[in-house]
Amino acid sequence: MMFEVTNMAFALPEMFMLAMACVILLVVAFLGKSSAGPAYVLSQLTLAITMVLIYYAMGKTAGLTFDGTYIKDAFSDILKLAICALNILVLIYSSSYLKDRGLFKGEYYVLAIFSTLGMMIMVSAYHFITLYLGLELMSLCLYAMVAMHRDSVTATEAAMKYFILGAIASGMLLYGMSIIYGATGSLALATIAETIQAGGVDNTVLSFGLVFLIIGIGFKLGAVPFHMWLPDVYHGAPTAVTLFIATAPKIAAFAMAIRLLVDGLGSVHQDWQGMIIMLSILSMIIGNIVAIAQTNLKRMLAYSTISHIGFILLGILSGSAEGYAASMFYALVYSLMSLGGFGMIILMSRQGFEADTIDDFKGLSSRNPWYALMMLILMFSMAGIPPLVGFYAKLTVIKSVIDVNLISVSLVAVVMSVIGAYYYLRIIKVMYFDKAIQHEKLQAPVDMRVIFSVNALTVFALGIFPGSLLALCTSVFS
Amino acid sequence: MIIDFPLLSLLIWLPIIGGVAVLVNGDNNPWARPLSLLVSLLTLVLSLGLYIGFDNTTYEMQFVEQAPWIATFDINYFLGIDGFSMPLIILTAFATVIVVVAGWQVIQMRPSQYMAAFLIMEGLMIAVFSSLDAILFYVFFEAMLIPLFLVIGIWGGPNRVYATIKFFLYTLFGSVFLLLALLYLHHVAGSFSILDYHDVALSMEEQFWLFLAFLIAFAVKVPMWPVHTWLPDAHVEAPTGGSVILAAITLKIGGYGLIRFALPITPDASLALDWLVIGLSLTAVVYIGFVALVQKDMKKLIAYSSIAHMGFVTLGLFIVFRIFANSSTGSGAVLAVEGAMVQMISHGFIATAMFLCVGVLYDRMHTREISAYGGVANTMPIFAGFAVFFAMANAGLPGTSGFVGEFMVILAAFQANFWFAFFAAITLILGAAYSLWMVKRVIFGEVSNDNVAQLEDINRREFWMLASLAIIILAIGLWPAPLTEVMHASVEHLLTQVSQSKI
Amino acid sequence: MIALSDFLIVGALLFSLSVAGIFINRKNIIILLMCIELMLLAVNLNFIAFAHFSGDIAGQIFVFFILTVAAAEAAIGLAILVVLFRNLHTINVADLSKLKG
Amino acid sequence: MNQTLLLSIVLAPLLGSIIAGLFGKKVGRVWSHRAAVYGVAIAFALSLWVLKLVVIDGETYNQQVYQWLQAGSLSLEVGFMVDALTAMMMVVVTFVSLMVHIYTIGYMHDDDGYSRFFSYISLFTFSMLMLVMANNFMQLFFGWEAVGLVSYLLIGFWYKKPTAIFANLKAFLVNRVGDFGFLLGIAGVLMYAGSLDYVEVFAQAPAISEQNIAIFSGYDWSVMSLICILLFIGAMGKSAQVPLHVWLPDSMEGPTPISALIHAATMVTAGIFMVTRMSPLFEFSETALSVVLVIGAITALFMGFLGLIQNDIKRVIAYSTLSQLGYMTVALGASAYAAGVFHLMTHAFFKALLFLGAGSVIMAMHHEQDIRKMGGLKKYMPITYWTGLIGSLALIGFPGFSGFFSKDSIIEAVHASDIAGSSFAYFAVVVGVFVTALYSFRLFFLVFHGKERFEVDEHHRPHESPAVVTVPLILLAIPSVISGYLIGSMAFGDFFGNAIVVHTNHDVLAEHAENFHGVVNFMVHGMTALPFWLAMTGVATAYYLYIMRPDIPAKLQQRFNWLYRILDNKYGFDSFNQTVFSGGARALGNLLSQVGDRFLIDGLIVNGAAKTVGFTSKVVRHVQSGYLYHYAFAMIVGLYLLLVFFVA
Repeated sequence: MMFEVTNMAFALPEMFMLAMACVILLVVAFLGKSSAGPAYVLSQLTLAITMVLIYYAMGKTAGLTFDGTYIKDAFSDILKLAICALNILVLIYSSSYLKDRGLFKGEYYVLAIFSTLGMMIMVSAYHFITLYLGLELMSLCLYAMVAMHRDSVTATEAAMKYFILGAIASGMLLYGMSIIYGATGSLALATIAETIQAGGVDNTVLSFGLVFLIIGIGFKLGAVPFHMWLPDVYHGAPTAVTLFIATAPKIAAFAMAIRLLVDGLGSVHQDWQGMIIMLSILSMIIGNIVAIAQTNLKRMLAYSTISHIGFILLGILSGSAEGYAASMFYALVYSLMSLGGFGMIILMSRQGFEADTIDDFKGLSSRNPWYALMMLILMFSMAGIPPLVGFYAKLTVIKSVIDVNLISVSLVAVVMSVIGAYYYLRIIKVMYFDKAIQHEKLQAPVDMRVIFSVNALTVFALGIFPGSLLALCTSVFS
Repeated sequence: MIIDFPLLSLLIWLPIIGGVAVLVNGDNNPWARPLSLLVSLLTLVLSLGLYIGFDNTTYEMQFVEQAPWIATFDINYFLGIDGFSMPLIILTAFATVIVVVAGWQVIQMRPSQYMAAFLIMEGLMIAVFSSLDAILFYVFFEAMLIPLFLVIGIWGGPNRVYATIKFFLYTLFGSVFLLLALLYLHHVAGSFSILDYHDVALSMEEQFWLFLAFLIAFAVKVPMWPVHTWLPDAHVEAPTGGSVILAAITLKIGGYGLIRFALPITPDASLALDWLVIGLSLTAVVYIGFVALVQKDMKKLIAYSSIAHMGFVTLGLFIVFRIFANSSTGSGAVLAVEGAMVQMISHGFIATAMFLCVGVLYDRMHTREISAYGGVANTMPIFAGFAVFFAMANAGLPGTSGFVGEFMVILAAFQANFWFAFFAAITLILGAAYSLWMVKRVIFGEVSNDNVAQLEDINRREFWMLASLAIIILAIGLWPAPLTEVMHASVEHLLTQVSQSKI
Repeated sequence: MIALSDFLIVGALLFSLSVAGIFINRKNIIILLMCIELMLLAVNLNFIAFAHFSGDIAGQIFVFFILTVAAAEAAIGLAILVVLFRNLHTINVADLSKLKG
Repeated sequence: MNQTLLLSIVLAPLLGSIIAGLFGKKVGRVWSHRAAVYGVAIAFALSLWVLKLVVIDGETYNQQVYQWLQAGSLSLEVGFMVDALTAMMMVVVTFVSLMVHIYTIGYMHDDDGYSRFFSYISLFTFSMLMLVMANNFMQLFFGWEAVGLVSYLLIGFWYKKPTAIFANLKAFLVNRVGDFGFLLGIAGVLMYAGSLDYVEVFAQAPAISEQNIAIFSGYDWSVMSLICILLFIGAMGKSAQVPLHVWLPDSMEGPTPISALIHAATMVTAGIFMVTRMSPLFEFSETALSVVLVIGAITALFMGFLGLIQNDIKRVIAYSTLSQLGYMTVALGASAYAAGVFHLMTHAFFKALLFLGAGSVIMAMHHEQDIRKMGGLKKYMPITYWTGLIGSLALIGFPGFSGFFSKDSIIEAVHASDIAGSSFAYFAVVVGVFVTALYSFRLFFLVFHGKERFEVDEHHRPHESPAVVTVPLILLAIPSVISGYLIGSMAFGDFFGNAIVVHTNHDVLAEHAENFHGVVNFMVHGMTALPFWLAMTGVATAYYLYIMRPDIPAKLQQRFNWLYRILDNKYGFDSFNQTVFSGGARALGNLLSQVGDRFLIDGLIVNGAAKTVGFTSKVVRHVQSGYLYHYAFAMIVGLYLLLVFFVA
């Protein structure tokens, strides 16, 4: 019998990260209490080096490995880079916050790195098993991270809700996988795709399974009606963790959606288009409308996340390469914006004070014009006002929808974006038009300030020249 | 002619960069005001270059610049102007100078941010008028809201927050439909160039929906009845400069949009729905005229009169179809469209002047209530002279620019239908009524109270500000030909476009 | 001879039971955890059945992974439960209602 | 005759006005009035020259100065057209204006607004000249509104007086109502003639008269009638014809010189001039002519009645002005345009004279205007007395005075006319003669004769006015007498040449031209005619009532109280306008503003939508109940929906 030498090189970044994760784990185990510092440095190092590895492998030969369970292509490379970059920023943002609340522990970083690994696996998974493993690796770490703030009631409650619902979701995902498996007789996405292409697969069974897959995806993304966990978790979790959950995992979830729906079941696109339309419209409506009533900024941003997910789904449901590119662009842009948004909350928070209600931002422009301006940019960008990058994200997804003649859907989208604009404007209003109620100067470590400014300014710069990033996303799907 | 020199880009980016410079200068920097004045003046001078270098004989776009911007969707940085946009650009540059001068002493809170906002807005608005790429146009069209939103919200009156959010959402609501329309047109035309949109063939149904989208978007900006209610609030709460820009420029963008998009892209739908626009315009003239009559707040009154005057713009633009149907000579239609354009320009100056007059009083008495004044002429004779003059211009007195546009449109309207002219001409009475009644109550009469008694007449800065406007208003009124002849070619072209069916 | 459909029906029933259990039970979080396990078992049954009837081994391998993950999941879940009990002194599902709106 | 000449005629007063107005402070009072007076004097001198060129050398002029605007094939220009009519108007306007300028030096001597006033009246002269010299409708409308503006400024000259600023607003708005029709008329002209140039339009007239327009679907109107009536509405506004006359009496709030210049001699006659200018159009529409005739007749008679009971010296003259304007309009309606314009001229002279005389009296009485508090002024101010007498005689049409000729020619013309309403018009104008005589001499006797009804104290007893006042009186008195002797050429001759077009079928003046054998004959014939005796009766009645038996009027007033009330309320026009139009407009405005804008649009739709969203948001957020099982349930619902819609 003959051996096929699997091409380890394709998975080199993940392997490296795995190794480093173990190293960090050991370090933490040995150093115990004082392990936080080293763990922090090590994990940043890990992420950085991983990025380098990914970057050098980029553009090189793409393909399947590990017996067709694992894929390396432009898509995965870019998303992995994004994930690592985001997490580096997230860790920088969160460090001082964690210190202030006694959460600055080695375990945190171990979990962070492991879940990052999970995300990267999800991105590259080309097989139900790998996908499931990546998903669970990520999710389990997240559950734990949410619960890390042991003495906080809300945090633990959030963790519990997240866990239970997450488990149900992955249960349903698995059920769906089993059905698909039954219908096509394979777990490998490539084979599944071929089998369906070849025909002779019972369409009803397929779409039955599809429903469960969609639920799994919808849950991870946070699409209505599988979004219920999202506001509570975002609200309850320590802001640093919220920041973590709100950024990279969304990209991973988006990758999962693309892998399953496009790479795996792309040929039955018209079967799942309807379902996604339903999710997307519901998300845009519920997200935007409920956000208006919120007084807690974290919760408001959670609902705004839901609405953004609705927009991301728009691109996917269009079923065109351009649409996938558009939603990829949207996902990247969104995670950048929410990074800034939650980053701002962390920035404003102090020892024993969570700046997570909207009123905490009153009169910010007089307290600190620069931060106010940056926040202004972020908010207008989320509202989708040009010349900020959020606008092009909306533009591209709506364009893709219109190009497939789903005018009515696009109509809902734009009307909802107008309603959505209101609550972003409210933030700007309290920052700029209201009198300040508290006058402490904002004290934040310099690295954090720099990162925040860079973050916001990137949003602005991308708004002026969105061309390159768009081109990148388009190139992936062409 | 200096085609190859990127004059338009210069006009767009000079004020924006200047504004940023002023902004980073900081508020307690004495150079903030002089610098902004310098920038705005420079822009004005440069904008005159457009007039000098302009070629009246062609409707083709001039001073064209084109460079790829978002290559993936072939969205281009595509600029150019014709007879419609050029006068509006100059108007913008002029209005900004006035705004800077007007805010010179009045604005003590965050002066540099104030100036910067207006300079940046100037750049954006010039860009709106000169963009020939749909997305580029839309980007500037929306971006313009941000500084205005802040200006009203930060430097505005007591009820500013409500006003500014109302203004923002109102206009945003309108413009998202524009976005859909533009994207759909790209779907059909396969390009984002507005000029390509003009030539693309569209079925009646497509045109119908596109036209409605355009109408919503631009009707809110104009504003046309019944989507006008944001304007009075915004005007009343905005600082003088904000009101000036609102009245002088942003309203014009509505009319400009109808000229640039609705008419040439959806001629058949415009023909089919002209009754709607005409009806709304006449409603604006009459209904709003009566509403203006009873306002107790000077700025509100002027705001409403602006709506009524803009009614002539939309009327002039959409009666052309009836005129074509009735008369043999096309000169009536030309009269209508050019009348609309002249009305836009002249209203830009007159509304500016009126708001400045209110500003002058407000700076002294800090109230806009008509009842708080009376007998101002006794203490401020020179100002009173200006006020009466501008009020007369607002009432459309011949010899002032206010007359020209209304005159042309009414003459044309008669050729469309007697009753159009009839209702439009009611503005002669109503306009005079609300303008002069306000003058009577504010300017004339015995000194009504000690605050008025303590008023001091306008200083040199205010004098030249108002005088320059008075001169321009008079000049246009006495000799509009130089203004209209730059548009002839473009108007003729527009009329040929609207007269050919696209189905 | 038991047909594939029978297995599927059993699987479906188990799955529905677990789902029902999750939103009908309002007392005890432990029961929720058990329901989740049940759900996974339903899935496992499906996989095995399919694997068996299609003569493909991958499905059964998947089951092993699922079992393992389920164990890890249970571990995390119980850990969170412990923390929760420490804070709330109850594991009544209805008491988990601070976060809402 | 060349452009420079005409331009300098219009620009000289404008220059004077600018100097006096903008630089009045710098140059001082003396130089501002000099600037103004010289400006008008130049205009007057040159106008005389122009008149000579037109009348003697028979030149005419019609050229554009510059192109105002071009749109498509349509070109609007600013230009001058000078023919006999224009030349005559130019002379009248500049002459009266000059007199008033000089008079003003005395009358306004101690007013703070001295130079402002001169700037205004010079500006008025400029506007009036632009109006009469226009060669197209656009420029006509410009002058038309410009004189309106100046009249607005001058009525409100004493802007502290509440009555004054009420009157000027009223005047401007009522005029705007007229202009509303006028502008529509112009629009109609443009539509059907394709041009606004007089010559081209008049050339088109026959063609236009053929066409019809359906204003209300189904009813076809003659285009020409529509246009002419619309144009005449403009004339009604400016020339204060019923029902748009209401502004003129109030306009007496302004200083007396402008009452003379604007509200008697020149501006108010603009309507007469305009209709005469448009005679080529009006001739094509008998409907329009009848309308003109009837309106004029009503004004002539009923406004005269009101003159009988006024006690304010200026208002009496104002109502007589209204009535005289009615006479002119009647003449127009009867197609006796020449007679109308002839009366316009004579009236300009004697009415200006009367007003200035009144002003002189008012000065003497220290700005007391109530004639009941005057009397016996004859011995204090002889010049004013004699000039006043001349003016009054001219007004009532005493043979040998200018008014006699013009008025008689009108009456005769109406007598001869046979278009609809002419008989009523004839009755009106004849009775009008008696009324005119009555109120004129009532005024005259009450002011100059009888016993002094004011307390004389030694220090300032009434005295004759200074030379700057009396000289203009004398200078105006002269033409008030002699200008009548031009009747031969003006009314019955072809003085106006082709400036006036009359269709032979209603050329009433031509009929008289035949049996017109010189002035003397005309006078002799006039002595025997009814109007003369009516006038004499009027004078006699006045003498009886106010000199011999001053107690009777009071008795009459009690006896016919109801009649007195009606007249005192001026037939209720003012109160009607006040309540219905001004009140109604404000009520409507409030309704639209409160209900329409605030409640419906803003309240229900705009804020309503916002509230709805906010409310929904508050409701929907409760779905996020916080209970795990609800969350799970939501997922199940989602699952169910997906299965139902997309699988089953």
